[in-house]
Amino acid sequence: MLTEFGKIFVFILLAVFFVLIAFFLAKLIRPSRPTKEKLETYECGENPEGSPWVKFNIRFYVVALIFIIFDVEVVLLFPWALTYQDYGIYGFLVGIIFLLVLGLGMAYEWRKGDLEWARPKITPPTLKKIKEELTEAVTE
Amino acid sequence: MAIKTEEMVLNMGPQHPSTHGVLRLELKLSGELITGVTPHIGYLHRCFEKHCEAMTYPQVIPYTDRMDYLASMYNNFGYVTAVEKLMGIEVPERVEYIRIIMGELQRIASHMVAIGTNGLDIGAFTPFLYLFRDREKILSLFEMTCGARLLYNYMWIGGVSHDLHPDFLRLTKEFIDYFRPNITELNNLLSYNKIFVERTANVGVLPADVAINYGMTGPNLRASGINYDLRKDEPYSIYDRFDFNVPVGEGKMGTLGDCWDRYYMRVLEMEESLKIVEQAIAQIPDGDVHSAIPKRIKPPVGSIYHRVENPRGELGYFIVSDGSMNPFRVKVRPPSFVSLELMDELCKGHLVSDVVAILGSIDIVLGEVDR
Amino acid sequence: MKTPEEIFEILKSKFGEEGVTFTGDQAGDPYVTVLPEIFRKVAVYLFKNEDMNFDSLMLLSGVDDANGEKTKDANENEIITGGTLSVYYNLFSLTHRHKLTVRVSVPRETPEVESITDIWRTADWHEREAYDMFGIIFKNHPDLRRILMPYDWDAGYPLRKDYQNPEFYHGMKVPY
Amino acid sequence: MGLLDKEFADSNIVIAKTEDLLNWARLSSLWQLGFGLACCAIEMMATSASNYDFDRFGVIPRPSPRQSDIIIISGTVTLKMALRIKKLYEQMPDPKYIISMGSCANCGGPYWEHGYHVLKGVDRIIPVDVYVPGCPPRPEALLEGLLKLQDKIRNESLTKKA
Repeated sequence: MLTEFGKIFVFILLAVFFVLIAFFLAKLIRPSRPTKEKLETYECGENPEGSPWVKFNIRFYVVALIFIIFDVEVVLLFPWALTYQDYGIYGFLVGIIFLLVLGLGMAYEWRKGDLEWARPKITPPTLKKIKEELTEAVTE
Repeated sequence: MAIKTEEMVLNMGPQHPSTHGVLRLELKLSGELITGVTPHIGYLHRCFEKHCEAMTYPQVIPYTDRMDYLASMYNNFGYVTAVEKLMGIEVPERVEYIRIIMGELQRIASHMVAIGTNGLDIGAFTPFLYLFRDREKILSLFEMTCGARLLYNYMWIGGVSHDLHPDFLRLTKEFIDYFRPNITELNNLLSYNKIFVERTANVGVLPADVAINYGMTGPNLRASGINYDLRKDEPYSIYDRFDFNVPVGEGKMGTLGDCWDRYYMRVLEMEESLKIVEQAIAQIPDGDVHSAIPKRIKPPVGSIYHRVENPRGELGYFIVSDGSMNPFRVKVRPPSFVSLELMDELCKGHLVSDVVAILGSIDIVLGEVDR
Repeated sequence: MKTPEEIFEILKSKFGEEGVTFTGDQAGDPYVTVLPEIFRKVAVYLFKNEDMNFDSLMLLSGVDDANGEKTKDANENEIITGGTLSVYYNLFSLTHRHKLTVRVSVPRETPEVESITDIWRTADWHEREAYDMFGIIFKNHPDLRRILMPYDWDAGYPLRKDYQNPEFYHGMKVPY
Repeated sequence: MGLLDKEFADSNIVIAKTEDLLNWARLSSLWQLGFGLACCAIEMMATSASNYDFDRFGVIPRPSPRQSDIIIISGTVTLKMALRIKKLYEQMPDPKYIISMGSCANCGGPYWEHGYHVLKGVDRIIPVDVYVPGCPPRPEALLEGLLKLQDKIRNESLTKKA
């Protein structure tokens, strides 16, 4: 007979199977006429210059890192949340200690300012001075 | 120590939902903040000035419609009064009143599109639909008099093409009573809406002296606190007979001269235009509209610069005539062309989404920018 | 509030008789013709002087005077040689509410005018457009490129009176 | 299209039915590339606004060519813009359709004689399906143009043309 894990495996197989059917049917029906220009990157109608792989600001990496930390934390809390009643007060305390340690990490990041996002620094435009040297060149 | 990052160049190109036509903005970004904007224009350059040199004076009028296609009545108005001033033609009273009524109705219709698309770019879809529904009423008024919805070729040199429809005045009165409460409805819907104010207040602040030096005019200049309106300070035609006040920015929702002020100027100007049309309807005399149209239009040799208060700002026509049937040279001063130069200064340090709000607030029309 | 005649008198007294001439007999508004050599000084003076205070440049327009002699070239279309290209500046003062039109004429073969972009910021694009349409070169302009025509348009300057349409542009037929 | 595209010599009951289904699905959800050039774009906006609703025919403006089926060339095509329009047309996925709105897009319109920078008609660079005359055409004219295009799509066929 199928074990519990067998049932999950059949479930996964069915899911993958449905997705493949949808893709194959679409491939069957839709016209496909790939041309060079069609496969170029779309840039509002302009010719794309330079590669999009540009080293952009570091703060995006920091945010991604913080997200992963707390995402993993949530994943670890799920099994704990289901079973902590069976182990009485000690099971509960284990989770609380885990949360406290991660709360400490959160406080450290907050204090260090990693959670701050770049606010627009709006300086209203000012009038630039007339280039004096241009007029002097003419007068003498 | 800041790690050296390359500036990403983002192309807000000719095909973009919120560039109000075919305008390409090259944004230099560091992270999300903008360090520089270079507008590239010319995607709608339709050689207006070359056409003026090849056509006679009256033939140029349909081409002036197609320059600022949201305020074509006022383009005709500017060109026609410039040629009349050059030739010294006196226009009958009734024509003056008709031109004022048509011009002010066109200002309301143009501000409706400006406010509608400005709200649309920031995400408010309903005001766009309400305003376009009301705009259809004005367009049907125009269609009743001169047969066209958007580009009219209505104002001729020395008169207008058709006299008013018998019940035009009654329908315009009905429109005024219908539209006045709608403006307060628009205010409650959009002007004081928390999200709209948050997106536009303190964004794209334009100080007064920079505005003057950059040649900004119209609602964009008055939003920076300068009380300068051609209809009041240099009254052309018969604007001095009507009493209306000129709204000037006070920085109610943020600093003076920000996007919200420029937007709010247009809302107040719609109310003022309603007042002007109301008074013009009451005082309009009778008369023949074709009496002063000369048979052959050959202005004397000379040059003239005449400017009128277009809904977008000061629209000027510089006409050089060499005494022949065709203008020797017509140069147009489009208000949108001038206000677009400020994009680089206004957008520095803002976020990319603020560029959309700023572009919507200075209200440009690409047909006029590229001519 | 000064009339153009009064302003001309002041300019004549300051910059000398031969540098500044006045034309007021035609229809429309009168204008002051300034020699290209001293135009930059006149512009700075008009901008900075207290009782002149022209703080806003309304319009800068290039005009092809087409006053050279017309010759027929190989395939019988007209070529104008000699003559001048002129640039008209319409200045306005918001404080004193007075206007002035200044004209600068430069020879057609070497059309060079001083740029005034750093005095009136709005002149930047107007000058680029005058360059794009007439080929008038503005010295010390921050970035003088074509503004309305495509950047790689090499068939000359469209608004000149003797402009000929190119046959093709990127494989697209230009004339009808 | 993939395996079935234009592979069959003649038509039969099975293919006829799938054709109707496909054509009906395509014509009733023509997604428009949100893109206007000049004065006709204002009339196109008026058509998609409340009085002459475009949405009831399934025409929704989409920002990028990757998700749109139809491009309405509304306005004057200048030479500088023509190269971009060609690229946009190429970057739209097949089956794609084109409505050329207004006399400027049809044949250069009022700028045909002295427009040194105007392309005399958009059909010189991309194949146009429906021409809508007028300068600018009324919203009803644009709607009629759309209905003409829908009729054209209704009669499309999977089989290889003889």
